[in-house]
Amino acid sequence: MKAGIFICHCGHNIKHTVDVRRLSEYFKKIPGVEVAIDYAFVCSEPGQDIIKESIENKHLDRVVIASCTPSLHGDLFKDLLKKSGINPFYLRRVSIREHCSWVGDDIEANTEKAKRLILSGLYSASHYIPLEEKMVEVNKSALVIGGGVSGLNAALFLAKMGIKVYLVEREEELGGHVRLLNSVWPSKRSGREIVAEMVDELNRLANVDIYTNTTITNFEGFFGNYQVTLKKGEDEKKIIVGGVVVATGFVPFDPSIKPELHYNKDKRIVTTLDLEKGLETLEISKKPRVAILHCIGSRDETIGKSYCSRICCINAIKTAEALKEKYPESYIESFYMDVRAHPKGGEEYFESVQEKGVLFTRGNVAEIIPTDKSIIIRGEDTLLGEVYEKEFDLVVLSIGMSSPVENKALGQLLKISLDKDGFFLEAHIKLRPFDTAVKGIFIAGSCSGPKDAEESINHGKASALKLFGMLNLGYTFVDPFISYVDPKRCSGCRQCEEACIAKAIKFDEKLRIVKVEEAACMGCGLCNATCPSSAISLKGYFDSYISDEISGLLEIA
Amino acid sequence: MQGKKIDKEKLRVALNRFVEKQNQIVYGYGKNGIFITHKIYTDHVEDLSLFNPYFGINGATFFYRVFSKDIKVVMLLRPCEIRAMIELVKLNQIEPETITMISTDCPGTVSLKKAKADLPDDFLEIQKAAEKDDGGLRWACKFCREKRGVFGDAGIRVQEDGGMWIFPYTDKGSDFLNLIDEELVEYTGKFVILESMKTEPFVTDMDTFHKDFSKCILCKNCRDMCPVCYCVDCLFNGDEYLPKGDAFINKMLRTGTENLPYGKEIFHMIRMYHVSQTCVGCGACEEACPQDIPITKYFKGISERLQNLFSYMSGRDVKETIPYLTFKEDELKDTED
Amino acid sequence: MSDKTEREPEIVGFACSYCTFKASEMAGSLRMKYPEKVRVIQVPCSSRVDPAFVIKAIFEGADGVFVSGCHPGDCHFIKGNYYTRRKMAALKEMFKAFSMDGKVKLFWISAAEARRFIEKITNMYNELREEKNAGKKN
Amino acid sequence: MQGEQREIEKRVLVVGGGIGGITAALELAGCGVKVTMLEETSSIGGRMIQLDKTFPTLDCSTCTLSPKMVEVALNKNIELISLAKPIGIKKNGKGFKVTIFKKARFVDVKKCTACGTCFAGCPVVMKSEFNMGIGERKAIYIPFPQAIPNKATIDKREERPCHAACIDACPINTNVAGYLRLIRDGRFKDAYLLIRSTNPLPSVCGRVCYAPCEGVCNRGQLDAPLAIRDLKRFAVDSFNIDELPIPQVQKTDKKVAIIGAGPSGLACAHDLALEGHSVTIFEAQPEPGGMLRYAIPEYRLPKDELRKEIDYIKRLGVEIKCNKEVGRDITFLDIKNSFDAVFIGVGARKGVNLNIDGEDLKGVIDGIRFLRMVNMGEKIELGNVVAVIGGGNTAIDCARTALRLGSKEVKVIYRRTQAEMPAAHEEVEALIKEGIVIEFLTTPKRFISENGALKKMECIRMELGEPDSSGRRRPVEIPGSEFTIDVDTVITALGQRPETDFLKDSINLGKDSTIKIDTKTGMTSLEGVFAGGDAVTGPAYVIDAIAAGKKAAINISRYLKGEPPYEFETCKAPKSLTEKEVSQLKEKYGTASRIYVKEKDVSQRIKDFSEVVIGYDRDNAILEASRCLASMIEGCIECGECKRRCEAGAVDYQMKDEVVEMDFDGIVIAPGFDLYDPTEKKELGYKRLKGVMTGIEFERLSSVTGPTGGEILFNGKVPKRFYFIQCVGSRDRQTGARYCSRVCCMYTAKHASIVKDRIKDATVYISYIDVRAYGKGYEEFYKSTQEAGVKYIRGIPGEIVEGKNGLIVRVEDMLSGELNEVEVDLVILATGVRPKAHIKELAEIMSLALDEYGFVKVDPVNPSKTSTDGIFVCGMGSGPKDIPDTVASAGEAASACMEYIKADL
Repeated sequence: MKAGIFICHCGHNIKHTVDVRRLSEYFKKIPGVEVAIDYAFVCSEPGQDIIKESIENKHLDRVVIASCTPSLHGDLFKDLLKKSGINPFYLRRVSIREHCSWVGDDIEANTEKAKRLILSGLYSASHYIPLEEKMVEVNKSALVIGGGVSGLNAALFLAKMGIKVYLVEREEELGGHVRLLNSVWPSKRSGREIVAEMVDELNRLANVDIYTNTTITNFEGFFGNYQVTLKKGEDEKKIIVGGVVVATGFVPFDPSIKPELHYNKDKRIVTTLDLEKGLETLEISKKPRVAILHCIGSRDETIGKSYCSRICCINAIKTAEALKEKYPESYIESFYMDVRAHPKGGEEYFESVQEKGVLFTRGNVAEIIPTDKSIIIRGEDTLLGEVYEKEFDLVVLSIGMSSPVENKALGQLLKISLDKDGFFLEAHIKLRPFDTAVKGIFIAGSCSGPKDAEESINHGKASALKLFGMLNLGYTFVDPFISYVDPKRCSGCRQCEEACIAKAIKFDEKLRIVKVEEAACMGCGLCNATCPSSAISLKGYFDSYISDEISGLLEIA
Repeated sequence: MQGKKIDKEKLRVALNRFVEKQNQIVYGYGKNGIFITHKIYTDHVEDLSLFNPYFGINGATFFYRVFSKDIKVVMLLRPCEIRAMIELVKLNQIEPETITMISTDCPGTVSLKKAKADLPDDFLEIQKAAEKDDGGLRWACKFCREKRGVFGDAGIRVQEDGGMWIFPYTDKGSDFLNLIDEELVEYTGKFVILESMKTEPFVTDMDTFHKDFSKCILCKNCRDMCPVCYCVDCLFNGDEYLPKGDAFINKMLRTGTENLPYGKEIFHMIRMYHVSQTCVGCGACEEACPQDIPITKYFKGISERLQNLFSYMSGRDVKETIPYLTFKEDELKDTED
Repeated sequence: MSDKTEREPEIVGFACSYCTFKASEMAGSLRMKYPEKVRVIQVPCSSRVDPAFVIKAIFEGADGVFVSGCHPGDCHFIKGNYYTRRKMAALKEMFKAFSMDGKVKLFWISAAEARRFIEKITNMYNELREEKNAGKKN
Repeated sequence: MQGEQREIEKRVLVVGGGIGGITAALELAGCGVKVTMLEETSSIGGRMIQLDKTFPTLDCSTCTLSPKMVEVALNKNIELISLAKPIGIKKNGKGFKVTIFKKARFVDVKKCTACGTCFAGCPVVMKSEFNMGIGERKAIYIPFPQAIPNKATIDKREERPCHAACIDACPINTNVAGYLRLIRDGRFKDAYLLIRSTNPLPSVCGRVCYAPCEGVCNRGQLDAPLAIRDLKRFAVDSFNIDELPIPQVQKTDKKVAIIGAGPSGLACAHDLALEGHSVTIFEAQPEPGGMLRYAIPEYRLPKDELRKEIDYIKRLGVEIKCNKEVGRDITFLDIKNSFDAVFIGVGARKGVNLNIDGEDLKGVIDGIRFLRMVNMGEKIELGNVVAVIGGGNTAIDCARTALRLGSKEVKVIYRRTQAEMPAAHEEVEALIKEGIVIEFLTTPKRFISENGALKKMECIRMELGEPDSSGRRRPVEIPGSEFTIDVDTVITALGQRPETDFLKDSINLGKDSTIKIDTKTGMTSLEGVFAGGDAVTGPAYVIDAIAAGKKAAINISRYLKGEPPYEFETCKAPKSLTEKEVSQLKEKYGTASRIYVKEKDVSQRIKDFSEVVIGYDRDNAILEASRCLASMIEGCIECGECKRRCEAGAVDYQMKDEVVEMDFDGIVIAPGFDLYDPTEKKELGYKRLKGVMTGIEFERLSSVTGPTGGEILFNGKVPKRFYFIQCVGSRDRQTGARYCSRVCCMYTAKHASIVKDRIKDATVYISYIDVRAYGKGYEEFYKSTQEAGVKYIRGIPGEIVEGKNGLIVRVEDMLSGELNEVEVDLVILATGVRPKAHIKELAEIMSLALDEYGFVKVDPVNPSKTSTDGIFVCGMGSGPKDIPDTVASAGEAASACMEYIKADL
């Protein structure tokens, strides 16, 4: 090893409380250290020149820079090493500013601490191996699972961007639930029309293959190269795609789960979705008394659905409006917990329907009693504190969204997780709502939780863009800090495989050892800490690196 | 619980039915001169010792890395050995499909290092001998957590009167029981060994540890003879924890270390952690130790404490996941300091 | 070392790059002070910390070791810190059996919690210092 | 496969650096598009970075967002321009030509290392926008530690009205504007530390400096100059020097000897000690201080004040050896040989002779000697009539001292007129006030004795002739105007010269025994030997001596390190205002007369040697300091402190705002939002009642990155009773916002749960209309907040009034129908979302249609499509959204933009 140590004064910032001169003198005497220099601003251009010259003239093969914290300066020094002709992963940064000169007052103690810190960096660096950022080719094709508005928009976007798209839909027809809607709020256009436009556009594009009535039976591989088996009837087809957008949507809550709602037993009790088929089928008088019940299948712990379905308040308002329009003399009363008219224009919509004469009563319905004449509804008005009992001719259940049961199987196949409600789990609820833990697999629309049409479109396009960005490169760099298996050391116990969060470790049945799917590895190092013989280890954080770093910090030198 | 009442002969017949077939073997104990040791029966079972008063090595140590599916094996071993086998199955070191593991109630053992010759192989007699000569019982056995044959595919249990029963625990176990000419009946009797032993959480301190291990010569026999130390290449063969050669000289120069062998505490502590969830407390390590260090006291004590943390018991059930490989979101709230 | 000088404990910490290490950087840039015998090793995720490192550090002279990661549920690698928690729970139990409670600690410190970082390590330092110097008297 | 990223040769402009803009930019850059991001403030991060935690996971906002911000900084496809905004857009085919206004940062981002030295020294304290005004920042600042770009910014808002001539006039360039600002702001300790950072003897200068700064003070052109020296003294007096910490310095192994413990020697020693050198001072007198100790009378500079200053220098490690006269007790060469460097600051202590008859008479005494004797406490009989000859400060000091020693009649004899007097004019005024007469245009001819003692002095009148070499008109005797006066004692104070005989063999000397030095480096003809002060220049002022000592210290240190000497340039000449400027400033700021410092009454003060100047009280000091023109402005006053401190040389006051034109193929705007200002809702008492605050203010108060470090404190105490009010400025026709702001329900629940988490025994109420917990995990969060014991009350309070022990909230619970009065400590208003103020401006230049509330109008099926083709909007720009929705909409906007620019690829 021929190491060069460069100690930065950072003006006064380090020099003020660390005896940098003493450090450079000290390190000059350490075996393996070819150069030890302290300099005012190592990051400045002259500072960089000193490093470059030292590397070139003294043929350094390790560079230890003791300065500010490593997260500053980005790739500056790495690029410098590259420019100077040595592997950039021979660089070691040691923080003696944020972690030393700024956090202690005593020069003696700080200097000693800095010495230890640099020493441990040096020991650690002595084990460094050259690393390479490996490139893997990426298939410019995508699988979109689900043909609702989310999936359609994802497919449309990707296809327009020149990506080969396979759109797979379980049902016979594309369009998902939006297709069933009479009018889509707030545009008030028919769902069929909106969907038809999208499907037409999709059909015009050459690079889209649409598979309806199709399911996915097998899924293997890693980002850039997923092998997928599609099944339509008895036919199986294998395709290779670079990445996936999952947009499997939701299923409407089935109120017959709650027998007390008498759904499916009494024709006068219908759901909001039933009414989307049109009000013509209703057998009611011109002056009907209608009750609309909110939160059916939402915010209901008794059936394990504690979440809010986000869309049903607006649906309820929309239904009330439609009924009021058709039956101007009707009496409509809506029973709610909270009116969540949060979407843009929702509040105004809510007000306008109230102005049209629809009553909103706070308080959930306790009992529904169908009689020959009418349906009696009992409950408590929590605003007035009164118990009411009212008669109605029609009861509309504003139903929520449930997760499709198929999510579970699909999740296992794709190795993506579900949340407690059976929706797909996003990598980060706030900032990475489309990402999953698996590279190249994105989720969009209601499959990750209830969303309205606008939000689903947003999701479809946004997740498609993310995938496009990754596919468009044509290749992917495998982060060099990924796990690596020493085949001679591996005992094939598969502990790492079991623990691996990214599911990037595969067992080779023949050799009885594991191997790492480099494109999938996230680089956390959990496998390394799990393997008792460190046969699998994380590049950049090898046992030897950390182990000697510990020694450097503690040894009395 | 349904089982079959058996005796040695009935078992022998059944085993012979099994072993007579091509590529089918029985693994158990048998007389080997004046001692009883592990023995393999390839075509006929004659002098099988169902119970073995001697402990030399853990039987699982031989039988790990059994990957061939061509040969069928029936094993009749002590609970600690079957538990080690089960851990090794979890650790993918054994392909269990063709292996039927039968655990037998264990009367306790004496160390082969210092045992008398010609001890009996009958359960109650061994027990009596052990009671008589308490000092003969190994430490590991004295504080054994689980001597009942309740592990594996089937278990052989001993009644108070010395009668024996075999109970199937899995389909494989039932298959073996089918070889025995006896009806399955509901068991109502009372076993000799009734329940597992509760031990106090192990506590020691560093001074005692240093004292006990000061004799260690770092021969690593304890590791080599440990049934659950399964790695093909041990971490301690590298320089990270036990530097050798140049690495050692460097270390010495850097730290002024003078003591040899260097790093034995680190070796034992890290190995203790490594086997903490898989250790079955059999005491094979101590048997292997040329320096008579009370290794088992530490390894068994620590591993039991650490397993209790996750309500885990090594070798209890092949379906249980080793605690370090899984987690619950809502647990160990007080781990954070 | 003479009897009069107070002995200072040496502490080695393993800090996750995504949270605690960031907090330590922030503590630095806010010029918060902490004992210089506390030194931090950066790891990509707390789950990279092999308990063997902790053991090694203790036997090479550290008086205390802490492992610090993101709060449960916040892991950059989604679940890594849950594994850390299990391993550290076991390791702490082991140290407890050796009557070395308090030598190993697990912290959850997010990137914004510079103050918490300082509090945690200073407390640990003070505890160990007390213990170390109390032991000397006996 | 290619090694380089396949670029899409398209450029997109992203306006706004909040979470929406960041997401859009990263997404586009991820597709290989070149993105330019404009952010109006100095750092990206937007509102989200101000948040402490985000609902519903309560994970830390900083932790989740700052990696994204770093990504923006590191992404090679993103060019981040902070402090910039678009000011004009022209359609250019499918693309756009955008005019961008770039505000000057005044800090070179390439050089700045974010070390923070600059803001530690900056004297201008401002409210921190990041902390919603709850905390403070400096005029040069980094808004928060995670800022991107993490570079300092100078908040310079207007040009300084004056030229800060004070700073240029001061030989040591004291940051006068800076410390006056700090005094104005009541930050006296900071003012002291600022003064102290360049002046090692501030207490001395606050008393006896001749204040060249005041002479040039631009305010003087308006009405009267600032009382700079007196204000300095005020700052010095308000701080106890014993509390000044001893900085830790790295010791070098170099030894420096200083000859003379006068102002130049002390200053030099002080600065060298701070560099880590060992310094030994050799002083001939029994006590250190030089002229300060032995020439300046007690009533001007109490010895105690001087001693304190010198004690501090001693505490820095400087050794002062008194009673060691070089040339007498030790040879110069001995010193030269046993030290690595030498500084000579022996001053000019030898009086100049008149060279007239009778000068050696008893009763004729040299002024400097006279003062020294008085200062040493020796008893002197002066008699009743004393004449002091000379017109310098020494003459004045002698005269006033003589008066205080009890002489009945003290006269000053000066050969020119008052205008030519070198003494400080206020000294002359004080002298006259004390009843001392000055005989101008008079000079002694001879002293006449009687019985060997002085009795009379013969004088002659003078008139002024041609100017001499000093520029003053030469006095010429008027023949025949001789006259005599009776005197008991004559004190001659005609000037001094250095005593440098001990050097004459080693070093080249100049005129009047002064030491010759290289004026650029301060070194004498002998290598390693430096000199400065009166010994070089002949008699001058304290501050000049200090300056000389400081300059010498710099080059001595460089010499010891083997570095080439620093060549000092002559100071920048102080500038005056033009007449036009004067009249403009008068109009703008009016005039205000100087507040004079209090002095002791004349009749009292001449009785003893107690200090004449009493000093300012706090209020007058602030009042006087606030006359400073430089303090009239908001923001940076260009005092130069940051520039002086920045070792990287990053500060550049000369930077100018720029306007550039750039071409783009598409535009995404992420303008963000403002929050409703609830002041107009009088019944809620915001800004009127203490304890009523908005949600975002509470956010900063509770944030771990906030001013209290996460401790919830109100008036220094932990509040226990909280009342949150939702829908303030949302769903409210009165305030013009009928819409729901979508975030307030949840952030209130978040605040409530944070309160419950941190203050276990807190009572928390939340008033609401509907709880809109519609997002993923929100309902569960709402539930857990309720379970934590937070009380939800349906109904919005009608009124908040002040109660005995806090605030009283009057609310009708719509569920129970009861009218409640709840007493609480804090009321937090969950204020709703408003369109960003500058959205109008943006809409105008981009021809975007806005909706009735002022959000950007979009089509629900194409949620980012604006009325201008090619411009897309995301986040709160088109209406209220929470963070996940903003991220989704930013992704959608980016993809729509991508489609737009890709269409012709």
